[in-house]
Order: sequence, then structure tokens, then C-alpha cells
Amino acid sequence: MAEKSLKEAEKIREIVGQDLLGGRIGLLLGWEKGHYWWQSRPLFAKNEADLEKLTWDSFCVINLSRYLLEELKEHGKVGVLVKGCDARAFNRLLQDNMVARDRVVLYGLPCPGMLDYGRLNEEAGGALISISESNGSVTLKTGTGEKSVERDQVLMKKCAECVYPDPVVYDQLLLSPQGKKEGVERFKSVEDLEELTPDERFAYWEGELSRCLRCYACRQVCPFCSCRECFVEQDNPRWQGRAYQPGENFMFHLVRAYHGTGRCIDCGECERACPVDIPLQELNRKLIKDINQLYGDYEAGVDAEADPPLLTYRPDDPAAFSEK
Amino acid sequence: MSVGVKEKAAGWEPLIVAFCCNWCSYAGGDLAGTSRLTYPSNVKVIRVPCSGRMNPMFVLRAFQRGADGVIVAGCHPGDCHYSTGNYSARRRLSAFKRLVEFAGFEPERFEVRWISSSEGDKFAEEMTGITERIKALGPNGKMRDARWQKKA
Amino acid sequence: MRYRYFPGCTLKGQAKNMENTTLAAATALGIELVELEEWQCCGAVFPLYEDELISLLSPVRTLAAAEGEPLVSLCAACHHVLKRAQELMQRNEDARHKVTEFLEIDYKGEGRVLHFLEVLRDDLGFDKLAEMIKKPLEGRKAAAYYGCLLLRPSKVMQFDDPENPTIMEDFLQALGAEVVKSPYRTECCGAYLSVTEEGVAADTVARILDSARKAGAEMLITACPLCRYNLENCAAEDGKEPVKVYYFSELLAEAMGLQFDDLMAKAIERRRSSDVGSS
Amino acid sequence: MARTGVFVCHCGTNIAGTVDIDQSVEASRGFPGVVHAGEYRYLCSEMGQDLIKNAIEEHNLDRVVVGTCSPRMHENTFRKAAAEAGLNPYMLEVANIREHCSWVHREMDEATPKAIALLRAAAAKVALNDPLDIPELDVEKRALIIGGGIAGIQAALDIAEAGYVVDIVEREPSIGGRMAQLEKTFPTLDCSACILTPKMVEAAQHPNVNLITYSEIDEVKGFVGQFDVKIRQKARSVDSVKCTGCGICWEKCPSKAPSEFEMGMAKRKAIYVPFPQAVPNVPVIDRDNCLYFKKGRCQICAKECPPEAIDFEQQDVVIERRYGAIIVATGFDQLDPSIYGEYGYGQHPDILTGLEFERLFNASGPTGGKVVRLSDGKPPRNVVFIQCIGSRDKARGMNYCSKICCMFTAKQAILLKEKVPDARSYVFYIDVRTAGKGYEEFQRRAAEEYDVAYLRGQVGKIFPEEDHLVVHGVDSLSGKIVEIKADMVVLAAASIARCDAPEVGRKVGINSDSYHFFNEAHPKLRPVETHTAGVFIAGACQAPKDIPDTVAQASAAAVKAIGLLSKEKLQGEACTAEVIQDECSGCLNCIAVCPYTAITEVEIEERHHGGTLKRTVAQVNPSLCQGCGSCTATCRSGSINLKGFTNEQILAEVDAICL
Amino acid sequence: MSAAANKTRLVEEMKAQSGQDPSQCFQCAKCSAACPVTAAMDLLPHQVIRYLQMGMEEELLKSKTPWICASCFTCAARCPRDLDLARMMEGIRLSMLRCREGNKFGPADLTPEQLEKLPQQALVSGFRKYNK
Repeated sequence: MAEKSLKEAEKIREIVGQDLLGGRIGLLLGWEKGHYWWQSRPLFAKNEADLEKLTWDSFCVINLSRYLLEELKEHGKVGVLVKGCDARAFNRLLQDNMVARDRVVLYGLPCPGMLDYGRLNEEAGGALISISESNGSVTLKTGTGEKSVERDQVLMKKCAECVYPDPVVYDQLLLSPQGKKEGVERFKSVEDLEELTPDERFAYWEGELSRCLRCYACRQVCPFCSCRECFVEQDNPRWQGRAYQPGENFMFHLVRAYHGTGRCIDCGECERACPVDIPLQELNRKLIKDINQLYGDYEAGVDAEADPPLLTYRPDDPAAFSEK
Repeated sequence: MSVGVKEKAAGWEPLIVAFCCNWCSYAGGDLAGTSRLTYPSNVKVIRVPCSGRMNPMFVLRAFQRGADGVIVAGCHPGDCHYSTGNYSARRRLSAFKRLVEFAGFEPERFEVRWISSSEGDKFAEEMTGITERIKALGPNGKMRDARWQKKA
Repeated sequence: MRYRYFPGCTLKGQAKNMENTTLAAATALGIELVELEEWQCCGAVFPLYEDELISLLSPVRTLAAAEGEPLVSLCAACHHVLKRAQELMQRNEDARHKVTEFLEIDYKGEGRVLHFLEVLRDDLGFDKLAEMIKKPLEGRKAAAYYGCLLLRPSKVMQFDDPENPTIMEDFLQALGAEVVKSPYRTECCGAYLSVTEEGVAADTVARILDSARKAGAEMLITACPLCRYNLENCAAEDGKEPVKVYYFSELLAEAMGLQFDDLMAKAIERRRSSDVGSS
Repeated sequence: MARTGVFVCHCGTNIAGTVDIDQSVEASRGFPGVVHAGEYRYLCSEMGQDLIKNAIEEHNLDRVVVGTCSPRMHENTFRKAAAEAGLNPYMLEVANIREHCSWVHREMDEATPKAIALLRAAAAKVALNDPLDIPELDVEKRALIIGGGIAGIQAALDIAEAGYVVDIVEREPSIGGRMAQLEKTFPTLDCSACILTPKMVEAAQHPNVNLITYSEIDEVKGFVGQFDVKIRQKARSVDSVKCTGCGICWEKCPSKAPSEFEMGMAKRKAIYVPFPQAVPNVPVIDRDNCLYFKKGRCQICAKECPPEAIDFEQQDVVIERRYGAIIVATGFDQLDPSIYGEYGYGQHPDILTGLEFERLFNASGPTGGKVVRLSDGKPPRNVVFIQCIGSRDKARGMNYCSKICCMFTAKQAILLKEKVPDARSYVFYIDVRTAGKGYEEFQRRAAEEYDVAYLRGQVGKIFPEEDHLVVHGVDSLSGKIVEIKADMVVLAAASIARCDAPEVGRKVGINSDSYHFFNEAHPKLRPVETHTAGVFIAGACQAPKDIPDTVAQASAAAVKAIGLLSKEKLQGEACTAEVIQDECSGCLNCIAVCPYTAITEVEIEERHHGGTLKRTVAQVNPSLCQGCGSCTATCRSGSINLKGFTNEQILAEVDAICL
Repeated sequence: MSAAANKTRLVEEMKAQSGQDPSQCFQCAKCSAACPVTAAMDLLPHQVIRYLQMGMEEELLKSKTPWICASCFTCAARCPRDLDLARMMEGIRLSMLRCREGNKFGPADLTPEQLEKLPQQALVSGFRKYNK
């Protein structure tokens, strides 16, 4: 593992350790290594021994903010490590009144982007044993030798398309900022789909959505899905049929996306969590793109004070329907 | 696959569900009646208190159950009986319309119109218009639940 | 401060002195005016019917030739046509499409279009100008004569308040003159009616001069060669004390202490003769 | 299981002509939950209603569907009938098979299936209906009037006479408003003060009227019958109880400032009453201009005041009070004509607005009642009046007609002739508008007997020359350019909404037109009501109007308020939103979209791992909720529902209509 | 009088080409009051619009007024209806130049003295305005 991130992890541990052990926070949400070296999982650190496990590497992809929903029920004050997307998720939850700002200590971690194990493996071309990083390149070690690739080539898709790698809200910034990324083309695939005829688009989505298992993992990781009882699980009324019908898949995915109108922070967690690789971000981004076009630029999660577009209006708003 | 709708045979009549605001468009529909205007009987109206009441899920449900077209009609912006309901509706339904089109619905399938209580003629015109456009387009199979396939 | 400069036909002919004095003063003020290469007519009048696209060809070509840099002119008529043509290009997509297609250029209405007085007011600043004056025009009672083309239509020209403009008075003040205001300073001089209806122009001119005289003005300044022509040539011989008419730049050069003899004028003429286009 | 009865009306042949009634009744019998179906020629008739009532009893029905005309027509009739038979009135739904079916379709085989579908949807909906209560609301027997001009005074006196307590909140130190600034009133030429002052005094002395002057509205909360209002009473720096209004303080005060009442044409002192007849006759200290407040010394007024009423320490006081009804009567402003450079207003002292000119006639005005030029104190010979300054002007002013200018100009021209007999008036006008009792006659008198020259046309430019003003205009009727050497010019500046009208509207919860005049609920049939129940409007805050119209509207608004206050209880809306608090996650997005601030947050406790946990959820105030349902559409989990139009009901209708 | 109010070809063309609709004028005559060159006109500016409203096209085309108008835009600057009379005048002139009378003014109309003294700008704009 890169020396830099080890040093950074050391620094993080030192700072949060003071707060945790000094009693400023009762729990720290961070990451620890998972079963494999290319996995990190949430760490719920309560003491020094827990802190030993704290890790910061190129696989800390899991968004920790959502865990606050449960943990705040148990702990008076919780500290949480936030990357750019985690911080925007925190703002989203804050706007939805799901977290209390004064009960959370945010440790900001400007994020270089997380690495995609699938892509690493692909690049390695053989059984990948480990990686090491330096200066924007990644060295892949396989049983047969070593290979170097540009870091940008093996980033997770959501990280490659991330605009705000730096936390937009924090109490303490632990690393030096990466800077807002300009020129990210996140709407390309949406625009490509817009070029298709309605029937072609429907066929595309029918194909993609046909794989949906309704595991609702996309919802579980999503910072805008914080309802106590999701519409899909309600019996009265039964919005969402349980039968395996293509129409029901559309119902779920269109409504899920619609519920994110002006609220989706574009973190890409839904798509990452999807076990069957449905391009959920395309639905979310369609709404981001159109809402921005119709009602002015708005980036959910960037500014917790700005009015979400569906919760406000201007009398002279345009409309997307052909009302004369 | 549910798109296998074979209804376009002769005699197919589309089903259009119209959600109308009680204060303007529903009353406009009343005026169309009082004025003895005509529009196709394919249109069936569900009364809602305000276009702001429209949950987009109602629209999707209609498509699932076999509607070929859905129209929401509310007060003209600035004239909402509840002062701002249609402003909210305009944003919500604009976003939603773009989304269902992105999912592959033809733009004609879902429409929103502003019709006041004094616009009986506009009500009849719009209802005739959407029916004609849907007839030209043919039946909607998208999202339709197999259990609600029309018996021929 | 660097600007592209569009002289226009009259400044190479009857109003040569407006150009000469301006260029001399600009150099002294550190304002660089770079004459457009191979410029042609400004269009002379702005077409008021929007299908008169042919009249837009030369002003749009001129606007595009500035390559996005601020474009300065001195003649009120030229400035008027250029400014309005630019606004039309910004506003009317159809007209823009047709004109730029025809000219085979890419122009979307970009760039600042300025009159030299605006440069003095907005970019240099009259305060700064006042500091650089060497021979203030003390005791000289001067009035501004704006005419039409710089001011109206105000939504497009954005030059000054169309009914109560102050830019020329502020300019005169900066030169140290005693400013006199006359109510007819924004009224039309008769324009090209002097060509066809000399009597009309004589009327308008008489009113303007009378009102300036009553207000106590010894001299008028203008930024328009045609206004100056009318004010000097259409005035009836009434035996009253004549009111002298100057280009604003002539007073500017004088106040800057620039010796303005033929020699200098010729020197400037020579220096620029190589890149002067046809008028 | 529901026991629904369906009743189909023939409406003579109105329905039966195109809808097969028998077939509809037969089909209805097969709908889920339907235990009885019947038909009748005219269901809305007494006999028809009895048929329904009897069936309810006979078949033990617990809900009813009627297939009739539009619910907007007879829903209440049938609800009442159902209630008389012992059902909750909301256990009934109407299928609109006349306006939405038999009248818009011509063929039986078209209209009948549609009528059946509509009946099916109504039956599906009614199966999910719940009994609803109409909430009863208390009425606070007290009215608030915002604005103490003639409209506010008139409304207050009317309400007070009816026996209710009423508070007038006035921003200025005295009530009286614009009318107090006028010298005479058209078309009778009554002295304005002579008819207004007695009303002001009556208001001050009436046991049911409270004057809260030098005060503004801070906040209005609540709803019809129970508005909770915060009124900020600005520090007067004078104890109103002790003050006798003797006037020594303002005589002795050394500090001067332009008088607002005199439109800046005269000075007042830093401690002042705005005009001699002020009510209450208690001065205020203008702290921005008072030497003591500016520099910490002086206090002459305090030293001289016999009852020691001056109180430099006084603070703003916020009065919190509950009202049953509110009348907004905030009046109007005059447009500033300096936006028209060609007229030179503001650059020459002899170019005045109509209201400024009015003050020259007044004995206590800036010239002591002498009509003279402010430039040199000489009486004017030629006075030019120009109409429509900013009115009827969509380019730079207001697109509407200000309504009063034609008349006040005629009045001022007449008054001028009386004060300065050798003066001549010229009126440039576009159209002379004199609709009103005695108005046309009045205006003609000006033209015929008072030598007022009416010139149809406008003025292009005004400029000073020597000791006069040159007015360059046109008379379009003769087609002649007119140049007048005038001594004075009077500009009939447009009447416009008060600059703070949007803010007042926002606080009170009423909306305005594009000119910021407050909107009435219906332009013809509800002229003094607003869309907010319990809030009424009167006077020029609704649109420019003259005194007779203002007073009439004020009395109308008073009657509406009295009608409201006279009720023991008010009936609220039955179909209101309701939060399912177990499911509510507390995101409170519903609060943002509610037009009535009917939703608030509330903390609830719930069990969590054996302990209790506090969390925030939304809560609807059914008295405030008007039932639009915007909140329900914003709630992603459907945790807020609208009674009478629930998610379940609408989905059931969709399902049934699509069958 | 051809009082075919408002429907003439000239008016229709005017609406399309200059966005000016004479029916928006309510004859306050402020244009006439503002115009600096009314002395030489046979119809006052507001009367020109009135003629347009009345459909009196032939009479208008005979009028001297459009040729007196110097396009100084004072009328447009002060019109309370936001109409641009200068554009309407241009429309009447163009209507004549384009298909009726041909050129109004050419080099032959000038004296040698004028040709020498007039600023170039006056000659060019005069030809542009009065010539096609």
C-alpha cells in the first residue's frame, strides 16, 4: 500500500483518537479492512483497540453518513469520516432532518477517488495479488510479474465522474483539498439515450430493468432514501405490486429515481451497490440534468441552505409539457 | 414481456384518464357539458382537489392498469385556488414527464394542461386532442401489467 | 488600454479633424486605438425594417472584425449603427443566421461596442482625465449638444439617460470649462433632412442655437459630423452672436495642451496612411 | 365489508337520453360492495332524496353512490340527505354522469359504458370512505384594521357600531391617511378636513375602537376566527397618557426636518405631530433628526414639557393579540414622476405633482394657503396640468388608469380659479374619464364656467426659460402643436401600490396583482374578500379609487367582518391532511410546500430497544389546512394523507376506471 | 375613405417586419408633442398612426410626413405604449421606395456646392434612406 495513504491514516487515527478517547465523541464511524485486501467495510470504533483497525486507502468507498441514522439513536455524539460524497450525503440527511448537526463531528477527507477492483483485475490480466500506488499510478502485482497503470484508468466509475471530491461540510479537514473537478462529462450517457426513439429507449430500459432482483440494495445505500417505511413495502395502499412484472420493475425504478428529483447527490452508491449492474445513475442524472435546465443550476447536498428545487417555485417557471 | 399488445385491430378504443382539479378543470369539464360541447368518451375524469395533489405514482398506476394516455389538468399558473398548488405541480410534473419520456414513453402519453373553469371549450378541445393523438399513436403496452391486459 | 478603432468615411473626409484630435489626445492619455484593417462603411443608417438585411452586412462585418476586442468609434452615426446592429445580432437569431451565413463569418453579438466618450467616462474615468488636463478651458462657456444617435433608443444604446444625459457635461467639466446646459441639447438637428429639406433643418438648428445662446453658451460640442454641418451651415443669417461648434475632441486636444497645427495632423496622417481603407 | 347503495338519476332525459339507465343500474349491482342499486327520474327532488333515505334504512346501507349531475351542483344536497338518514355525510360519492358524460356524448353505446365506468370508480372510492368530522372553530370577537386612512376609519366605526371591538393599526403618528392631505373633495367641494376630522375624533372616542398609531404589523399567524398578530408599537418617546398635546415641545424644538405630510415642501420639527388636526394629538420624536438622539444633548422639549411626558428611554413595544377578522386598508402612494426626464420634475420647484399642488391650497400647508410659485412666491397666471403621468403607460409606468386624476385635476383647476381669479388652466389629457355621480357635470363646469382649457394630447417636453416653463405639447383634435409659457406645471402622477404592499401581503397571507395591488377573491362577486378566509380588503390598496368608492368598500368589508364575528362557531374544512406519525420520517418537506403554514413539526416519543427515543414528525393543524393535498404529493412514503382524497381512494378510482 | 381598419397589407407587413402594431396606439399624441420637425409635416406623427389604424393607406403614401421624419427616435423614447413610430415611418417609406415611386432622391438632386460641403455621412445616409 502507498506510503502516503499509510501516513494519512496515521494522521487520521491520531486526530480522531484524541476526540474519541477524550470523550468528545462516543463513536467514530470509519473504515476497516474487509475480508479481502481490496475491500473496506464500516468500522464502528468505540475504543483504542477499535481505532487500531481504522484504515484509509483506495477502497474506502462505502458512504458512512447513512449509518448515522441508526447510530445516533444509540450515541450522544458521533464522529464520522466523510469524503466528498459522504459530506454531500450528510447535507442531504441534514436537509431531510434525519441528523442533528450538533450531534455529529465531521472529519473531512478530500478524496482522490476509490479504485475499482474489477478494473484492476482486468488491467492485471491475471490473478492480482496486491497493488501499490505512487504519484498517480498504480502498480499491479500478479503471480507472473508487475504492471503499472494510470490511477485514472482504474478508478471506480462514480469516482471518475465525481465533481466534488472535497467535503462540502466538515468540522475539521484532515487532508489537503483536491479541488473541484471541472469538465467532468457526467451527462454523456444520458444524452446518448435521449437520442434514441421512445421505443428504443423503452427496449433499453426493459432489458436493463429485467435483471432487477428487487433486492433494494440501491435504496439501502442511498442517502436520499431515508423513509421509515418505503413505498415499496407498504400494504395500504399497495403502491408497488410484488409480482414479477416488467411494469412493476418500472414502477419501482421510476419512482425511486423520481423521489430523488432535486435530492440525489450523484454519489453513485446505488449503481455501485446494484448486484446486477443496472445503470441507475442514468435515471438519476436525467433528472439532475433536466431540473437544472428547467429551474436553474442546483447541486443537491452541496449547500444545505439552498432550497431543493421541488420544494420551491417561481411564478414564471417554465414547464416541460406543451401547455400553450 | 408485456409489450405484446395486439389490440390495434379494428375497433380499438384508447383509454384516457384525466385527473382534473376540482376548482378549474373539473368545472371547465362541467361547463363543456352545460354548453353541450362534445369530446370522445375515451376520456374519463378523476376529480382531485388540486393539481398539487397529483402524486406521479397515480399516473404510473394508470399505465400499469391499461391507460393509453394520461392528462393532468389544473388551474392556470397564478390562479390556483390554493394559491401555490399548481406551481408545485408544474415543477413536479415537468420533472416526472421528462423521466417517463426518458424511460421510453412517447411524449403524447402523458400531458399536463391548464384549463380554467370558464374554459369549457378548451376542455373539450384538449380532451379531443389527446384522444386523437393517442389514437394515432396506438395502444400503450409499456408498463402494462399482464393481469390487466384488455380482453379483446 | 487597447481598443479596435473604426473611423468611418466622414472621419477621413469632412471630419478629419475629429479623428486627428482624438488620436493625438488618445496617445497622450495612454489609450491605444488600433484602426481596423480594410474597414468599410458602417452602414450609415440602421435598418428599421428587419428584412432590410443588406444594410446589416457591413456593420456586422465590422463588428466581427473587432475579434471580440472592444470596438471604438467617434462618429455618433457610426457608433449608433454598430451598436444597434450588435443588439439585433444578439436578439434576432433568424437575422443573425442569415447575415452571418451570407458573410461566412461566425458572429454572435459579442464584444463591447463603445463611443470614445464612453471610454473616457467608463474605462479611463473623468476624474483621471481631469488630472491629465494641462490647459484647462477656464472661463469658456461651453454647452453639450448630444443630438439623437448617441442617446436613442436608450435601451439599446445604453449611453446615458436619454432625457437628462450628463456625460458630455461631465466631460466638459473635466476639461475645466464652464458648463452651460441648454434644453434643446437632446433634440434632433434635422439630420440628413439638410440634404432634401433644408428649411426643416434650418428651423431645428435655429431652435438649438437660440436655446444655447439664451443659456449663455459661447460654444457647443458635438460628436457627430452631420450635426456640426447642420449647426454651422443651416443657421439662418440672423445677425445674432454666433455660437461656435466644435467636435468634443477638438476641445479635448486643446485642453491636453496639444499643439495642433497642420504639421502634426500630417504626421498622424502619414503614420496611418498605409493602413487606411477606402471610405 | 361495505354495504353500498348506488342510485342513478335520469335527470328527465338529460341523462336518460344518452345513458341506458337500466343497464347502468344492472352493472352497478355487480360492483364490489354494492348491495343495492336503484334509479329515479329526479334524484335531487324531495321524492328522490326520500328514495335514497328509505333505501339506506331498508338495506342497512353504510355508504352511497349517486350517479347524477356534477358534484359541484348537488353534492351537498345528497350529503344532507344521507345525513338525515343517519349516515355521516362524507360516506357519499357522486359519479358525474351528466356534465361529464350524457351531455358531452351523443350516442347511447358511447355514453353508457362510460357512465358505468364512472359509477364503478365512485363505488370503488366510496368503499374506502371514512366518516369525517367538520371541525368547529372558535371566533375571537375582535377585528384588526391595518391602515388608518378613511377606509380604515370607516370600517372601524361600522364594526364598532355593530358591537365588536376593533383595533386600527396605523404606521404614521396620526390616523387620517391621504384624505387628511386633501384640501377639498370632488365633486361637491366639501372641505376634506371638515368631513374627515369628525370621523377621526369619533374613532378616537368610540369605546369599541382602539387606535394603535405609529405602529406596524410584525407577524400574522393563525387562521380565520383566530389570527394571532404581533403589532410593533414604535417608540414615540412621548408618554401618550401624560401628554396634553399643548404643542410647547414642537414650538421649542430647535431641530428641523422635511415634513412627510407636506410632501417635503415644508419643514417640521424633530418632535412633531404631522398636521394640526392629528389624532391622537400626541407628538413623536423623530430620532434620526433629534439633537439629543444624534448628539446626546438638547432635551429642550423635556425641559419645557409641563406634564413631563417626554420619555427618551421609551422602547418599541410588541403587542400580541388575537383577532377574528382582519381588514387590510393600507392605501396608496404617488408615482415619482422624475422617471420622466422630459418633464423635468425634481429639477424645477414649479413642477409639482397633484398631491403637492393640493397642499398649496391648504391654510396650514407650506404656503399658508396661498397658491404661489415655490420659486419666487408669485401667484401663477398660466398653470398647465398634465394627465396620465405614469398611468396608462406600459413603457415606463403603469398600464392601468389611475381613475382619480381626471377628477382631482378638474377640482384643482376650479380651486385655482377661485384663489387666483386671473389664472388660466390648461389640461393636457388623453381621455377625460368622469364615471361617477355628479362627476361629468363637475368636469364640464370646470371647462365651461372656470375657463379651463382642455387640450386633447400630451406634452413632449417641459423646460425652463427665463422666469417661466416652456410646455411643448399638442392638441390632437385641431392637429396643432401647442407651446405654452407656463408659470406652474402640475403632473397628475399615477396612484400606485404602497412600496411595502408585497411585504404586508406576505405577512397577512394575501396575494397581489402584478402592480402589487391586493387581489380580491372575485373581481365581481367577492370584491372585498381575499383568498384567505377572514381577511378583507378596502380602499386604494386594492386598486386606485376615489373617496366614495373607498368608503363604500370599507363599509362592505366591515359588513363581511361583522358577519364573521357574529358567528358562534365557524365550520372548518372536513377534507384535511393527516399525518401518519408512525410512518412519518420527519423530513418536513411537507412544511415547505404547504400554502397555509398548516403543518408544523412536533416531537414525539417512541420505544427503542426498551427505552424511549424522541423524534420529530410533522403535524397538521386541521383548522388551517384547506385540503389542497400538495403535502401528500411531496411525501415519498405517503405518510401524510388527504381525507376525502386519500392515496388509497385515488388508486382505487384509477383501478376501477381502467377495468 | 378606405376605413378597412387595421387590415391593410402595409399594416400586416409592418407588424411582421418591425414588430409595431398600430392598434396599440391610443392617440395620446405624445409623439407629435415630442417631434422636432412637425412644422414641415402635412400630417402630425400621431395622425400617421391614426391613418394606419383606419386603413387609409393611399392617403398615407401621398403624405410628406414620412419623408420629413429624420429618425431621431424621440417619439419612440417617449411613447407610453412602447411603440416605435420611427420604424413605422420607415415602413411607409420602404413601401413607396420598394414598389411604388422608386427613388426619392439621387446625386442629380444635389448642387455642386452641397456636394463639396456636405459630410460624407449625410450623402450616404441620405441615399440609404431615400433610395433603393
